[in-house]
Amino acid sequence: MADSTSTCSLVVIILDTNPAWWGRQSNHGNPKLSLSKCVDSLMTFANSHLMMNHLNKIAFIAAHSNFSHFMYPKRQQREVTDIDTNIGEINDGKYELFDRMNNQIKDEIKSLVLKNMEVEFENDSLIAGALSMALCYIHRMEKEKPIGVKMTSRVLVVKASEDNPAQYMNLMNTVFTAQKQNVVIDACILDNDSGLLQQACDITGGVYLKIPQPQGMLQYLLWVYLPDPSTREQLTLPARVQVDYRAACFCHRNLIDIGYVCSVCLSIFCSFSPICSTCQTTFKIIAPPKLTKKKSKKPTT
Amino acid sequence: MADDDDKGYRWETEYEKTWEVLQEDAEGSLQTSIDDMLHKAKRRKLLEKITNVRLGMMRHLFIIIDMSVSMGDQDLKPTRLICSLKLLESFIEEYFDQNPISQLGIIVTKNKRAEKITELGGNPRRHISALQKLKERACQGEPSLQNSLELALQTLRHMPSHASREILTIYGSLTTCDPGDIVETLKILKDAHVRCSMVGLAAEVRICKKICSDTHGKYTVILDESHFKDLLNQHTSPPPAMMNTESSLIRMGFPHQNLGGDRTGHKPSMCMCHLDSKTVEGFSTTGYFCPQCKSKYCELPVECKSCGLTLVSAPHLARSYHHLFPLDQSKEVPITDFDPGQHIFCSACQIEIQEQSVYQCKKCKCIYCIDCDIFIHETLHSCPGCSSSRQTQTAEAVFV
Amino acid sequence: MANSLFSTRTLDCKDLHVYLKTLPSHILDRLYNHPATCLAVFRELPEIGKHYVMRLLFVEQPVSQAVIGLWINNRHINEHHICTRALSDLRIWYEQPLPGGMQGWILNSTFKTNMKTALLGGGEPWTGRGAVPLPSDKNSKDVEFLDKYAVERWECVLHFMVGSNEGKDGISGDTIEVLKHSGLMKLEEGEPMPFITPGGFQFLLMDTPSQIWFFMLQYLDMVDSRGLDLVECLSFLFQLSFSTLGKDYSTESMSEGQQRFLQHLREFGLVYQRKRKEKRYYPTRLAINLASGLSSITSDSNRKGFIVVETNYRIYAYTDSPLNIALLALFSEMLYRFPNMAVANLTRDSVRAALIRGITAEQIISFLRTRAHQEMAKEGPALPPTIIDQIRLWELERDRFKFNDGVLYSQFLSQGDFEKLRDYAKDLGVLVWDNNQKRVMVVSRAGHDTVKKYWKQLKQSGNS
Amino acid sequence: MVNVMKGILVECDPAMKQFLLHMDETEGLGRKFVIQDLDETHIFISAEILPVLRDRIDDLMDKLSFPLNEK
Repeated sequence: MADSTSTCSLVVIILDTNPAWWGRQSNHGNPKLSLSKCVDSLMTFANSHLMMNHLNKIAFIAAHSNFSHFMYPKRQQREVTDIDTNIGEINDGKYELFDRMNNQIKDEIKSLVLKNMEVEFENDSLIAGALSMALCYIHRMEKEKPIGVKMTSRVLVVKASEDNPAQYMNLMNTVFTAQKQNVVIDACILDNDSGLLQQACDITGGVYLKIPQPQGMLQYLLWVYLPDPSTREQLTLPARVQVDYRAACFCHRNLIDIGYVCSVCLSIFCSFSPICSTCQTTFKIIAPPKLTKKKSKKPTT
Repeated sequence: MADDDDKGYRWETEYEKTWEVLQEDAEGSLQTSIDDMLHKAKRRKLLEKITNVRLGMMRHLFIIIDMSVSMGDQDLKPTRLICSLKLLESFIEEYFDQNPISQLGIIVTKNKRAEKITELGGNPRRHISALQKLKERACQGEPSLQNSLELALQTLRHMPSHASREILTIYGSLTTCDPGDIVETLKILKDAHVRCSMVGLAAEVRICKKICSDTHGKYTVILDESHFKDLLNQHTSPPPAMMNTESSLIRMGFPHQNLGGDRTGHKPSMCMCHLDSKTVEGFSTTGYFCPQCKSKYCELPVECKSCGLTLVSAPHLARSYHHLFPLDQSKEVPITDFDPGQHIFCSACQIEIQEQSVYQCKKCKCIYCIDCDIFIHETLHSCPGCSSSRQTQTAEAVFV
Repeated sequence: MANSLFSTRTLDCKDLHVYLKTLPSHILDRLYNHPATCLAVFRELPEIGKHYVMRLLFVEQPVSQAVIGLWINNRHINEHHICTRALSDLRIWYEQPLPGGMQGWILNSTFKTNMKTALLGGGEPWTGRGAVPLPSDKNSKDVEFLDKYAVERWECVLHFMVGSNEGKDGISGDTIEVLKHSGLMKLEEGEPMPFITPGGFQFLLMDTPSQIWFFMLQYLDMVDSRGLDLVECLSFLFQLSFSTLGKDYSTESMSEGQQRFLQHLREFGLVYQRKRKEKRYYPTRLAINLASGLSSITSDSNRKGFIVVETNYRIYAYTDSPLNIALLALFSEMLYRFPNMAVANLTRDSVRAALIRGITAEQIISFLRTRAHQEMAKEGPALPPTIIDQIRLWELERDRFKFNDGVLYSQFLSQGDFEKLRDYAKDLGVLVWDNNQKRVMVVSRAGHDTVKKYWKQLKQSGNS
Repeated sequence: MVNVMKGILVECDPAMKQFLLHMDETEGLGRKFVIQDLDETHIFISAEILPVLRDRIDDLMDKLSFPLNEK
């Protein structure tokens, strides 16, 4: 029940709102999973997380195709407390706090989708930016928590579109920072697998799961992602996925087992070349070790 | 705090009125002036970072720990030795975190002799357990600087030329008892391009200062424990490469980690790093297999015992990228530039900024508060604004 | 073992679980038809129990117990048993055979529907949040005012208990009734005002949320005698603990019983109403912190700590409230009194005086810890360890003796008689102590005559 | 015939038991009160003596401890 120091957990949910992918989903005739259904499941997930413990906190970030937008909790001036008695509130059996949070997020998503109509469509999204924003927010929450409360925090990335390879370095930086701050990164993949997020979950000890049936998304969320890391050891959860950590060489982009690494800029090449293509330093040709003429052994007297 | 060399000694400079730095503000509280002093200190530490100079990424470092009788002194709680060993443990972790593909060895000097505790190796746990064992040993006799430097030199001399060779000495006593002439050793160190840095726990010793300045190292003397910790941390980030370390292509293996499990038909096998351990720890189906000679290891990075190939995984290399592509400094924008009515929020942590100045990334023009700015530059090494907007993202992706 | 003659009854402040288990099942079912209660009960479940409920929330038919057993890996099987028993005790789920004959569990339907309304919406609005939102209150109160009002009202009750008439307006007969019923105060004949019992002192030393929860439990025990419906009051109380501080709620959708209950709450400081007939009320921080009082989390964050304890047994209390100083005086000697600070000395005699009154060392320590000053709480333990140990030693010093009233049986003729009588007393649970070699045993006074009767019987059947 | 006696069972550490026995021999409390010495840590005494015994124990405790801090 309640141990001596009360613990609370913060979950930052990063939703991949790539218009290209969600658009293709909706004109499939009967959409496997439309954006509104996905957001509803996330709302229920967020509500259940807040319900687990009255100190729990939640945050929402939308990773759009060209920017990341912080949706909840909204920015508010320090002096004004957040009693925004907006009239549009439908009063029913729902717990007030959930009601206000859900309305706020729905309005944010509506404005997000309506505002950026004109952008040309990419089919990958920039997760690294949203992740680093989440880590900054967690860093701030860590400082602002009341004394005597132990806070554990984790990030749930709901990803649909492909990886953007240019994000490799930024994502790796955020993953190492998350590992140092022991923030767990979970990944819930709707469509195509993401190698980058596989490595992220493996390094930080999170759960990487590509859900077989997207319609049953809420079921996966409640079963796999709701328990916080300390409870997960007690529950049986899907096994860890096999992560391929082999490096890709910069010249042909294929995974290699043995490669040559430039000692200056650490770029990886699959075969020996005298000049490094990234930092243009010339390498001394290391000739195979010359066979020194074996000195004839003088007969010892 | 640490006086730089050219200004001469502090007592030679004229009289500084340090108490005038703290002025009381309107209501008589010192708080605001303390705040912006802290503020300036944080900014100065960030600006000091020298940029776009070639760094020696592969480092071979020997730590020489003085265990002479002077290390039993209690000006550092509980004794100098135990305090330095504690700080060295966190230094080793930070060192391998910043330079995953580098190596480190530990040498101890007492009773006029030097003794090598651990060989050059890449596994932090082995070094830290060696340090823990050192805690029980007594501090006796006199240290010998020359013997310990020569012992380190013997191994560093054979290291490949592309890797930087460094020695970091924690020196507590004011004397040294050397068999030969230490200036000779100094000449050999210079020819072998070994960089010697020293952290003095007692006072400045002329010979130490000469050794460090001749070999382009850094000689500092500690004031207290927290200063000791700062000085140690300065040695974690890779030093600028010496002129003559020519670069070369190093052959490396990227082993494939198989999670085992009998379904994939992998048979259980012993791993090379736990060969001599009595426990069953190394015996499992999971592990990293060296691509060249298929010997198994449980942790990376490691140098394969049978075929000598350095085994490393992609994230290890990625961990050092932030040294190579450092984030450029953000521009400090005073708050008066924005119209006073509007509330400014930090675009990373959404907090409302009320300090005097705001930080703006040159590329993506995003605004950050002071805490986020330091967090981004010191630990995150990537700007949230740049990495979530497409044009700055693709421009920066120079190689992948 | 019969509890020893002279240890005073320690205050058992039950948390929500224990309290609900004492309620008859039909009341529990009626309780569950309001989202707020389901939410409050859900939050008190063990961690694994919460996940079980969340997993079964959207499942209509019963799930076999074997499947649920598989959800947890076998190293933590005892947590599994603990929470399955907890869930069944609270009637959150109950056993139902599956068509295949296997035993399965299914969530209590009222609990399930109301949990869903709390989570997803639907159903009728909570009392106080009428369908039409309230016109904005012209003289709306801000949070500081509410805090001040709540603390002042609650401290009135505490002042009355301590017997100092500091509290401005006294307190109503109802509250005195509750204080007497709960054993915190006793009324001796011939004395106008009841005086405080050892239990009362222990109550004073608890932190505010637990105090209020304990007080409300006692109030709810007496609620039938006041003609109020227990379920209505309890569900209204839970709603209060889920409301937002500083927001006003309307009273027109409340039943008559709840209105009377509201007036009592107003008097305890859990709710603020400008006038009796005001159509709106403001829940205060005490009501909202009730949730933390339930599970005895002592994060009484709204009140800043004010006690600094030094290793030379000196206590510096940065407070001017006579109540705090009265509480401190319970176990320490007051030395000096300044406008904003009081200095007290923690001595062996002062602590022994408190121990004799029935206050335990643990309560003194938790009192000092929960009210420790921010500076103290910042680095390291809030109290110097030497002080904690010394208080505990003083308590142990008094407890070197355990006195048990009893009857001594000795000089048994045969070992057989002795063992027969001893086993008989042991089964009855009245055996205080026994020693085989010396064939001596002590039975509690209560059990003495039954054992004597049994012995006489044994003797007649033995020699007749 | 089994001997039956009413009284108080005292459970305490051996040192304290010696103190009680000493009190009994020297009749420090006015008269003998120990009915039977049961074992290392238990002793059976008569009920009436209890209040007097408690004060004497408190005195002993006071003698044992020293005033910790001067005013």
